[in-house]
Amino acid sequence: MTQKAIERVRVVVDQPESMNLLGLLMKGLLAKNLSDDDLFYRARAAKTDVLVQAGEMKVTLRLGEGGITILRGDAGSAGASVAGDMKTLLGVVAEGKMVAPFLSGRLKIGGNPLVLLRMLPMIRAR
Amino acid sequence: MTQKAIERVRVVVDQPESMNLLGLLMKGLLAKNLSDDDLFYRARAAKTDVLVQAGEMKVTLRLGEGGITILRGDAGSAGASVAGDMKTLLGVVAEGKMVAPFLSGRLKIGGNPLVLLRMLPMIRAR
Amino acid sequence: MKKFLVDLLGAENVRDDPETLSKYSEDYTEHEPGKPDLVAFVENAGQVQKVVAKANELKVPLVPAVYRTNIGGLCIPAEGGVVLDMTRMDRVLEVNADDMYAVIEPGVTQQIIKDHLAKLKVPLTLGYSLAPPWTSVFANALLGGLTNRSLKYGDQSAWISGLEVVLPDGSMVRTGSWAMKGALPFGLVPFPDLSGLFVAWQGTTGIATKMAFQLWPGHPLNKRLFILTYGPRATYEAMRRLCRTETCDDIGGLSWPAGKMMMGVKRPHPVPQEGEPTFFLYVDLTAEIPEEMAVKEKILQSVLDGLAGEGERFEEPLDIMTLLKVNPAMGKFAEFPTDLDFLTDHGGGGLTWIGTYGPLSRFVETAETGTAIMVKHGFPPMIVSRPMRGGHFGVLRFISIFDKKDAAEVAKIRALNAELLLMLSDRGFVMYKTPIWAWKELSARLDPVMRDLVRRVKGLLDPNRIMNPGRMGL
Amino acid sequence: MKKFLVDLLGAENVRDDPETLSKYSEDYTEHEPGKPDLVAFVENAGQVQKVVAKANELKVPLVPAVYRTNIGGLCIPAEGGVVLDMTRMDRVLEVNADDMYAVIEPGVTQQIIKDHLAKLKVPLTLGYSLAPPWTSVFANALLGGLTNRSLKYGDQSAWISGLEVVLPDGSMVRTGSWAMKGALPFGLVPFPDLSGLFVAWQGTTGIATKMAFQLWPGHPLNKRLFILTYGPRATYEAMRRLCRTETCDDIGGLSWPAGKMMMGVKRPHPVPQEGEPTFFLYVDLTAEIPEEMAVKEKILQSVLDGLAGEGERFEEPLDIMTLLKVNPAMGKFAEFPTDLDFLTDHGGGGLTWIGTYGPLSRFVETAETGTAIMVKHGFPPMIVSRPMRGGHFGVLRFISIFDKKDAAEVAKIRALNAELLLMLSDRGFVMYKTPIWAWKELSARLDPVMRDLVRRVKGLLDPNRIMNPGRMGL
Repeated sequence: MTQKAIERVRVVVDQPESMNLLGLLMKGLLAKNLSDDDLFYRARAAKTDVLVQAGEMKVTLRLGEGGITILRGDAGSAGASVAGDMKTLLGVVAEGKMVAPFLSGRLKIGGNPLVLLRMLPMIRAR
Repeated sequence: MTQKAIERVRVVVDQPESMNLLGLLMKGLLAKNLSDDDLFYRARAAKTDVLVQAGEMKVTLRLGEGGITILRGDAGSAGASVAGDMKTLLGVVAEGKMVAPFLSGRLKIGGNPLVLLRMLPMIRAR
Repeated sequence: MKKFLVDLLGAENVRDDPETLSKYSEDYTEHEPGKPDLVAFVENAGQVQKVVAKANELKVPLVPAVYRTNIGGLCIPAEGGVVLDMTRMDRVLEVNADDMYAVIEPGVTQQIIKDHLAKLKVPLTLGYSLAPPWTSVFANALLGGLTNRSLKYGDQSAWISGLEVVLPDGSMVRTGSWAMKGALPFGLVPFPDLSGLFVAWQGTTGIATKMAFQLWPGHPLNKRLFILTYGPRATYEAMRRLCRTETCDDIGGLSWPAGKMMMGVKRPHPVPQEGEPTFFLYVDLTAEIPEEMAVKEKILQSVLDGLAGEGERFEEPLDIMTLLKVNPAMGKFAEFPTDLDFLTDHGGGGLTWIGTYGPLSRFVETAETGTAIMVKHGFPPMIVSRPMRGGHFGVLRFISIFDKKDAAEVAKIRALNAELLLMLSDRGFVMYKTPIWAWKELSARLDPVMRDLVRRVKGLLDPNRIMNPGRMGL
Repeated sequence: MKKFLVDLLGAENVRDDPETLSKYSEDYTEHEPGKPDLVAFVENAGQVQKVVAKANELKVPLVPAVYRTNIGGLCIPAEGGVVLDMTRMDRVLEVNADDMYAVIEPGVTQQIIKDHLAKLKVPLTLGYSLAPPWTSVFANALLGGLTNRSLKYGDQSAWISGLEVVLPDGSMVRTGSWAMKGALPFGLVPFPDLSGLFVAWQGTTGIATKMAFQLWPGHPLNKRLFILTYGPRATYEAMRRLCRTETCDDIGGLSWPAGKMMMGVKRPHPVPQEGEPTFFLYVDLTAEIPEEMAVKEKILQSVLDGLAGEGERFEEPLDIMTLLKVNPAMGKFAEFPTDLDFLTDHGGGGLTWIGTYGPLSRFVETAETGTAIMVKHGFPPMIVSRPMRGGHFGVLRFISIFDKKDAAEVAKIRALNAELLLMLSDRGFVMYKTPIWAWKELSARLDPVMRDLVRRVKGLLDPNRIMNPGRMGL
């Protein structure tokens, strides 16, 4: 995470003391990834929030003007969602494994799949 | 080993304090097997001594009137011999595995094979 | 005493300026400060002997100290005197690669020995405590602390294979096989071994100046897995069953606040969020060949499957290297020793715990009760636990951070720790690295004949009561 | 004293007839006989306390004894007095299957505990010493002896997790976590532990009446392999490398006379026969699942292959079950504890050894030198050896049988053992279960400060010198 990136795109956890583990994991990932702020702007072009669910933990990623806010739970505003068990979701994130888990039903995708395709590079660990 | 067997067929180690490990192992085996004295008489019908070699250890089995004497080394009197490494030889003894080791060259047989076939039941653990 | 010390050590190594005395009068904990009269820096065992002999003559208390990270007020003088800082005695004197031991001085830290072994390229390793790199290996062993190889090899005092100790009269003794002329320090048997007179006594019987301790074979393959679990039973039942397989090198059980704090939350809400896993099991596996690693993972999975069949919930094992890719903060658990800045550098400056050893059969209920107590006092229930000595016992530790400058919070911490200690003692858990306030509680529960024997041994060794007086009721 | 004992224990439990006194005045070894004045049989710890208190009052020596199979004259009175026979205190008081320990009395033998665990059907086990089934587990642990699980878990004293001891003043103390009210005897940490005041002291500091000791997980799959080797380097280098893999449960190294004697040769010729293997390695492997066993065998084979590539010679590993089929005498090594009649029932009645602990790096040269010494004295060089505590040290033991009635042979044995002891001590090997004659040699090599400390501790605990006086120079 370069100094430059921090200035441009902020990743904020809403109420961090009450954030679940998924949100905190995502925070680290996003903060690292958004040193490349193109990833953020491409994702933001989808113009919607995204719901991420791992096991029973949910967070909503809200892409706003200056950055991303991570909200605990389902904020009811997401135009797309991705859900799976922890390992499957980390597979998506850490290794970009999306198609196979989706086809086998381990990964559940909701809403507009094109939105998710825009988001994926941003939540993909590198 | 029944009391009856002990009376009929004796297994004697010649100079036990200088006998090698192979001879002592054979002693235990033979003493156990010759509780069935038919095995002995059938073997004795071959009318010759047998040389057994495991690794570099050698013993000569001498089948006499009242039983078997185990002699250290090659007594020079054997009409048949069997040799191999320890594991192969124990395979013969413990599991009757003879043909495959022979064909693969791990078991070396000398002299009259018919003699060995007569001997085999006697040195086969059961 | 000061003149003697200055003559012996040089003026620059004898300090009584207010700043130094103040620094040495407290540690991370809520322990009452206690000022030394002097702080002296020694560099070798010969100096230690001379200082001890003089202190004995003048009846001046001596408090041995190294990095003072083994918290609990262990190095805070209870009755003034001289703090003997041995941090500079930091040499690895020997590594015997053939017989797998090292001889070290008190100031050898986890990082120093790790670097030293790496430099020598010997295929040997040790365990590391969950403490910063600058923690003294020596002190942790002497205090009966633990490491991430304590499951296999016992608490770190069990790795000591010989001690060199300066007795309170200034004489020097060697323990274990080392006491025998010409013998290597390979172990504490088969002699009458008196190492026990110096281990876990908190410096009240002598000052150890050298330690031989066992190193262990490293294996070419290593894996650290994290398993998110839901609840103490899933966690501790898995821990116990895994112990029985004897295939794991380490099994840690951490409650969710540990993870959240590692990921930057200063003070997580005391109650976990809906649906989130409440514990992490982390498991170290090592192997000589890939097939061995595969077998161990298979056995691990079958233990988890068995428990899942009984209704316990687990997420699938996650490789730490995967987690690390996702969130760099997980790197704090990727390799030991690790910098625990999230515990030590949180602004408030306070860090404390009640750490106990006890039977694994009582972990579930005790963790639940301890959690309730911490929540009641308004603290996130951070639990760190681990089986030791093959699972014959384990450590159960309740950790809190707090603001040292906030008197009300310090009072809350004291009340919390007192309640935790009582609860744990009632369940047969025994506190280690015991602060003075806690010793009073423990002492009341101690077999009176043992208590008396401890006092008599203390009297035999240290009749002038110069060695860290006031600790452990001595 | 006799009247007191008769009143307390009943006339039938106090003996001073010549036959009994004679029996208790010697053991298998060449140790000088020493007659007790009385032999008393006790049945519980309360009786022990009363006897000790009275003996302390009257200053009568007490020699605790159980089966007296831990030879070396350990139970032969050096200064008369009462032999306290605790053989009848043979109850397994508790087996805690959850926390893996047992609480036993001194008279519990290897067979008693084995049968007890089998009856309870708990999936736990212990190690067995290479000693007859009627050997006391308790005594072996107290004396720092070893077992066939000492590679993994250390000498048997390391398994002690708590002691109940009658002190010389008749008071009773508990050690380890057991000293804490309400705590299970799960271990010796984290307290100042004084178990070391009673372990390996040969009864000179107190009489232990109860012991909590650790049991270990049994595994469903077990295999014992014999590897015939040619020479000490092949044997001990394989042993060391196998230790480093941490895959073996036990590794024994026995020289050829052990095999020959087991197979019925009373006194093998001291020099091996042409071409015969001179050592046996025996290796215990255990596993949870068949794949684990296969992996362990593969690792074993690769260690042997590596050494074969360096020119060392081995026969392929043989399963003990195969050997057993071939020669029933091998059954003595198929399952422990085992009846060692070939050592004990050979007519001459004499059995002795010099057993030492020392570093594995010195095993090759030391075994060779010891062999030469035994051959020179005309005895077959029977060596029994084993790595312990993961290979941090090991046992190297030179065993002889002899005819106790043949004075010339007894003299030869004394000369042999004295020479072996010197040779071993010079190489840094330390004798365990030390007879009085050997202690003199060891004592001269002991750190004088430690020697003095041992004496001071003895003086503190036993000022009237009633506890097994004369042993270890005390």
